[in-house]
Amino acid sequence: QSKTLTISWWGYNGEKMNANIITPFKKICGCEIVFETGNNADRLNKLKLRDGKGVDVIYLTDSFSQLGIEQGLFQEIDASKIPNLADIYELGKAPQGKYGPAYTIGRVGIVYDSAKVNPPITAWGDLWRDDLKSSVSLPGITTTAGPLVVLEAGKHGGADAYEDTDKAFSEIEALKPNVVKNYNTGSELVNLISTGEVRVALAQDFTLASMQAAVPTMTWAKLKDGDIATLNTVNIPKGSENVELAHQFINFILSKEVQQAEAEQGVDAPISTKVSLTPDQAKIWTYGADMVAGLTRIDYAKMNAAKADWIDRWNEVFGQ
Amino acid sequence: MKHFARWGLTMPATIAVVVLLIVPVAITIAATFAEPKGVFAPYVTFFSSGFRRAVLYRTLEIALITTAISLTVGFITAYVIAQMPGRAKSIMIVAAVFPLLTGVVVRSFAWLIILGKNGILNTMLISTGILSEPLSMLYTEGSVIVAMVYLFVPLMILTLVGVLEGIPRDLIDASASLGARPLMTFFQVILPLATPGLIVGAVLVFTGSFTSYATPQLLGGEKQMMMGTFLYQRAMVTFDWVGASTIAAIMVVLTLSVVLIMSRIARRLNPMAV
Amino acid sequence: MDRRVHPILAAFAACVFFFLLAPLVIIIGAAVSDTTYLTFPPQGLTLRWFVNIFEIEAFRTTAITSLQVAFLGTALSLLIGVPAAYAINRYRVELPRWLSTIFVLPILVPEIVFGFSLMKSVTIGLGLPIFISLLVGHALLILPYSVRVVGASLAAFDFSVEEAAISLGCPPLKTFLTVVLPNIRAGVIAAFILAFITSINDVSVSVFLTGPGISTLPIQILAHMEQFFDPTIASVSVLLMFVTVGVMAVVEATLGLTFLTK
Amino acid sequence: MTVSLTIDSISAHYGSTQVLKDLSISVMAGELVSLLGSSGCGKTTTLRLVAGFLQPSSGSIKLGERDLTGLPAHARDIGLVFQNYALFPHLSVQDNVAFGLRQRRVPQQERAKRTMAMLDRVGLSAFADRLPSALSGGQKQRVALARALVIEPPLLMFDEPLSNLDAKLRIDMRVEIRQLQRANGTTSLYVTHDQEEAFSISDRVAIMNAGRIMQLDAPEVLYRQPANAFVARFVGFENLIRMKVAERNGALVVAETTGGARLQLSQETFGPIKDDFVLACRADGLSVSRDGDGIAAVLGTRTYLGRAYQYKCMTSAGEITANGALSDPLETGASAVLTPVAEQCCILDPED
Amino acid sequence: MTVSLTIDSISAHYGSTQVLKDLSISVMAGELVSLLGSSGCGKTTTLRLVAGFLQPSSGSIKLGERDLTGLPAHARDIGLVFQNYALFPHLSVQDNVAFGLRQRRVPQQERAKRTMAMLDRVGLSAFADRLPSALSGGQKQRVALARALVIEPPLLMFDEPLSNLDAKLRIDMRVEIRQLQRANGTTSLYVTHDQEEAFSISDRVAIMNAGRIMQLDAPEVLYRQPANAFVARFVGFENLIRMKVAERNGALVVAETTGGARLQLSQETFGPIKDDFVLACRADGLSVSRDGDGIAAVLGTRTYLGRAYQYKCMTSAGEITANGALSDPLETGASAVLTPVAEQCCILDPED
Ligand SMILES: Nc1ncnc2c1ncn2[C@@H]1O[C@H](COP(=O)(O)OP(=O)(O)OP(=O)(O)O)[C@@H](O)[C@H]1O
Ligand SMILES: Nc1ncnc2c1ncn2[C@@H]1O[C@H](COP(=O)(O)OP(=O)(O)OP(=O)(O)O)[C@@H](O)[C@H]1O
Ligand SMILES: NCCCCNCCCN
Ligand SMILES: [Mg+2]
Ligand SMILES: [Mg+2]
Repeated sequence: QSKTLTISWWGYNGEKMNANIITPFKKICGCEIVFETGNNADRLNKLKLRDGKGVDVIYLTDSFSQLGIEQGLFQEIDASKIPNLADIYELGKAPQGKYGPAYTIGRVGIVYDSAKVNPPITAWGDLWRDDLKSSVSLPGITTTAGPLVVLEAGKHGGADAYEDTDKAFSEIEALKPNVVKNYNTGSELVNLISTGEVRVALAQDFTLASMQAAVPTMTWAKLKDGDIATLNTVNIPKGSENVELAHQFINFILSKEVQQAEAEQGVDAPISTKVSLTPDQAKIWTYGADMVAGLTRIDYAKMNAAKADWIDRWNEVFGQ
Repeated sequence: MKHFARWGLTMPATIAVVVLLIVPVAITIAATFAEPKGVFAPYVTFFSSGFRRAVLYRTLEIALITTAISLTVGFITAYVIAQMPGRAKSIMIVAAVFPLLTGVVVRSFAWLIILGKNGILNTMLISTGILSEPLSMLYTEGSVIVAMVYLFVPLMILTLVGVLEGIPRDLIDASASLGARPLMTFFQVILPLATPGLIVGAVLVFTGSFTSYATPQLLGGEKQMMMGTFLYQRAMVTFDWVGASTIAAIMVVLTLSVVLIMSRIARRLNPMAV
Repeated sequence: MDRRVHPILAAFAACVFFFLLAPLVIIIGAAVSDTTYLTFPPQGLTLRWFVNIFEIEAFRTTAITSLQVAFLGTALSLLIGVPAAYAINRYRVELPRWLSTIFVLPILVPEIVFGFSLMKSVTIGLGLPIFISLLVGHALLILPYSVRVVGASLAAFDFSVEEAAISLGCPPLKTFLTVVLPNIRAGVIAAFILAFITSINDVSVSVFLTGPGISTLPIQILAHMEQFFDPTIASVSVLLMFVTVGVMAVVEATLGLTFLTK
Repeated sequence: MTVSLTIDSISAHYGSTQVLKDLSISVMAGELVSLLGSSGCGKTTTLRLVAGFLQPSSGSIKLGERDLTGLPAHARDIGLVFQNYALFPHLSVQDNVAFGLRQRRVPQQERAKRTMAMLDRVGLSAFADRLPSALSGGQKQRVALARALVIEPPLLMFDEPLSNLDAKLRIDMRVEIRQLQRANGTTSLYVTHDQEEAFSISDRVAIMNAGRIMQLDAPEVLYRQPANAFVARFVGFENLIRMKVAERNGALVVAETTGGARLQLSQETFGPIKDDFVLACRADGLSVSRDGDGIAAVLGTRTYLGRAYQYKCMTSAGEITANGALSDPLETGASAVLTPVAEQCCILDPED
Repeated sequence: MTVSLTIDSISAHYGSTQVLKDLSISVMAGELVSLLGSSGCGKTTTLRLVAGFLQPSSGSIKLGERDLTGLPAHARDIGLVFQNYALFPHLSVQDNVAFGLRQRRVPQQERAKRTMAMLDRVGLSAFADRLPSALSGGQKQRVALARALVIEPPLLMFDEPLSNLDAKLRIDMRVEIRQLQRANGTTSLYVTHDQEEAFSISDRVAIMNAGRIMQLDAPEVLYRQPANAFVARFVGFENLIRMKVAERNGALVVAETTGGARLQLSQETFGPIKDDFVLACRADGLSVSRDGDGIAAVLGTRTYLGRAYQYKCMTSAGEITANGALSDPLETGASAVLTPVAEQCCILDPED
């Protein structure tokens, strides 16, 4: 009886995942592969209800994988079983302690319609500009990028959002007139952009292509204070019954071959330093040592601790 | 034998609800009374927040308005459909079902196109000179209600057509022959006789709109936050199931009360209504 | 009740239908737009978003699961719900009033909490297989339609007709099937449609009841939308409408459309 | 406010089947006219047309000077007792009866008074708070009656309003209806299948057949001198005997049945007799005696009627039904002689 | 398969109101018994108990040797004609009638044959394919009748099955019912409010009042010798005159009303007469003459009955209803004398 590896992930782009990862990996491991699909929250909640059982590998964005770690749902990784770790950017190797590595990298920044926003946006603080009244969409506080707004608001007010939360939220209050509506999903953002409801958004880079398809003048702002890094991680839940296989799988997806294929086909930005892309292939990704070096890193442990309070305050600011 | 019929027929469904719903949900909600800070601590916390109370009132308000509008609009439409000859009637019923087949995301996109700043309605109003500036129709309580009514009117229609068809023609004739003008016949005969359907529709719409979260989030935004969204945040984002269960318990008590009040009103209109 | 309708009412109903159907034009337009995002009016015409549904394997498998769950779940809920609705109306005097109230609970408890509790107590607690708990969860979620919508039709049913059948030697179950059911057909069909659609659209409860290897179409659609913002979602809606029209055409050809009403 | 009702050559259809054909009836102000006719002949349909629930395909209906055609049902101010009662199931007996008064904005107090008074008349005061579903058939029917009577409209129509009542109650109700109708001068159209009821309650009776009026006359006239064989049969002339005059002897006429039996009839009692005629006799109109002049018969089954015995009699003119006295029962198989009794017989023209 | 029906002291309640009180009826095998009683007295309730739609609170019901109590309704094999018809709205006339045969798995061909034959009997062959909603009241009633008759069960129950039919059809149907019932030896319980119908169709008649049986006897017995005042009134003794014997003269008795009017009665025709008694007379039982021996009266309103005139008469013993001959009409206000006719009168014990 062959083993079955159960993978929990989002579930989009199944065809490419099959071709690039699943089929070749099955050949290597001689095992069956089964998926559990859904968004971060759904899958992590279910994993918690199952007390960390039922899944061998779980894909999450970094804020949720941090949550999983805090809930004690994952086991530590045996780095020795993942030789390909050596080839990935430093920030992805052990982003949340001894738990799972990142397998792709992205960034949060500002996009704007260069045809309508003048002068161009060049810093986080530009979001507060008077000429952007009723032009902006922020990510909802419950999304990956939402809490980053709080951090940037703190910075804009000259404070640390963790230390002086009041300051950060008074800055958000000040930002409110510029906000048309906050979005909760990528598709919602794209709709807001394509219908002209908003011209400026704080967004993750993977939405850029779609926004540009709708409004070709959408531009990724070159922020002098830098974009923020987001990582998607892979972890092994503590109840995994195929720990060996899980390590083997993680090692496989970090391999140059997989990373190269995924990047070329527009699935995920590479975290492997071995991948090389043409400028055209690279333009939609967070790619290259320079760009990676310029990214700000988030302490998700700290952020998750503050999040419940932030959500309440955020609700009160935007809900009145 | 008779007793078996009475209770036996309801038994499978009753057991299903008790075992699969009441007990599991009671267990979940029971956790809210086991907080270290005190038996009712989570509830005290909830109600001491002005913002939370505001969300609760808003939710109640939106659900009640949605129910009232859906009830009226759905009833009148169902009434007209019920008078149609058989074929036209069926086609209209099927047409009414279509809105239910659309996913929440595309549906909200459609309303974005209609109600948006650059939307069809604004464009029309401006080009006809009625407006000089686009109106902000989206992200208001109104847009949430419109979108929910859109979803619940078909449900009302579907529930009511059958009930209205079941009203014997003779009773309407009898009413007319006693001098009741159509409007009076409507209020004194058709309406009471339709209450079994109306109450079902009202309950479905009220509970549906009271617990909804995707539609208010997409068309109302955070300004129109409702209890469902609130609950969703607690449960799915912060993993605070106690907080979420507290909200759920409050919602259940409230909706149940409203449902019971509705049933009471229905029985006053028609003592035969269950 | 074939009668002339007051013109004001007719005009009102026409407006309601405009209100209900106009947004569909936008959705249909968006579904055939040759763009990678939703837009209206459509820019260019394409059917590739429809083709997409059939080409992506995850859509196919989850659609099958969704259809199975919706059909079986609706059948299950009618199977236990209709007898309850019948008893509540038939023995109106003898049965307590609260009995009908407990059958609204499944839609009254917020879905997430329902799904969460069900997963905790039933799927995990009782160790039910995923498909079974998904099915059971859906059947329960849509039970209110089976009980209450069918019940509304039964409220107008003249039970002396049932006694007539019984006095002619027809056993109770057969009486129900051959005499009661045909006369409450409109209610049962309405309940079926509402239940089926609720099941096939459900996300919140399914989120908890799906698991490794088993997912439903709405969840798969949301997954797709994590990464793609293209009109596939619109074409799924349109496809569902076409399927409905197709089903109606079959009903018309076999039973006649008037079958749907009284 | 006493007005006449004029139904002028109306036709009516359900879908494509014609139910009424050029039907005309006029009811004078304050008059009560009964419609009597076999099941399915169109009585209910006629009332529905007048009430406005159905539109005639041609013809007109007038109440006094007012043309009802085109007037909506609720504006016609016509009381109607429905054949199937059509009680409002959601309203108590009292509220059912008060319904029409409420529409007329009769003040609450007077409404309650009139409602209770009417319930009293129909013997249902004790049932005021019941729902119709908890009533017996006859009780329901009386509620339907009370509901129409209490509004005291200028035109009342009754569709077999007493069919589910026992004999005594039927007579009581009949008297109540007639009293109210007279007192208020209410023009009334009354459908019944009970001939005695029709004859005792009506000023005039219309005999209907297959959507047409066969005869519209005062009860006595109908009863004694039906205009045709249909009406004759309907009013109880069970035996229609085809005859030919064989001899004339001044006022006396000797006529022969097709079977050859001879009868002597006087034109003084029967009126003028043509050569070819039909002798119509009720069962009571042929006395059954052991011997004498008349049509020879052999007696068949005997039925006890309460006030008499009824015999099926085999004669040369076919089967004849005749009644014999209680005091002198005859046995099946016995021979007897049937002699016409003038008051219970009449002379008709033959129809072909 | 001819069986008897024994209803043994059953009581029945709707909620907390008692409707039947210790009611017993036994119907012999092949017998037809009618229930006659005022509106709301519990006739339909009795049938519903026998049919099994209602459970008695006490007492038992037996069909032959079989105890019906506890047997589910569908297994009782009893045909019932519902007072409100209860036709299947979704089935054609034909399918309504064939329904019971289908339950009995009668093969398609025979089913169609029997159904059409029965429709023929009730005169509805032409309506076989109609839905009930497109029928007149009387047509519906005949479908209900046909539906129960066609299954030829051992026990048939009829709840006012002919109430909506015209006189002629009513008699035709009555004859059909009786023929079928006799031919099949069907034990039958028949509810009607039409006394003539009850008397002519039944082997025995039960008079019911307020949930009790007042008398159960053959029609002739009931008609001539009612057991008590209630039954007397019910079977048409409209006048109950309280009397005391003043003189006895062998078989002859002179009795006096409370008002002092005197009458001579023979015990040979009236049977034994006690000192205190009630003279019960039908309207036909008091002959109205201009003069002679009897109770002096002043005539009130006159009603035409068809076969006679009916007078309300003012006498010293109260208001009395009496019939007078058509040949000699008397005017309102005239004085007259009322003389009892033995066959239409009877002697009752007084009740207090
Ligand atoms: N469902 C019920 N609930 C309460 N009381 C009822 C119910 N049905 C009938 N009754 C009462 O029981 C009594 C007997 O009713 P039943 O129907 O047996 O009368 P019935 O003799 O058939 O009268 P009718 O000749 O008017 O049809 C009536 O007084 C009636 O009001
Ligand atoms: N809705 C209908 N559709 C078609 N035909 C109908 C409809 N209603 C009645 N009819 C037919 O019209 C004719 C007249 O019906 P109507 O009800 O007027 O009869 P009626 O004289 O009242 O008879 P009854 O004494 O039996 O009540 C009947 O033959 C009946 O079958
Ligand atoms: N809401 C978070 C969705 C995460 C989707 N994954 C993004 C991967 C980028 N290639
Ligand atoms: Mg009729
Ligand atoms: Mg009855």
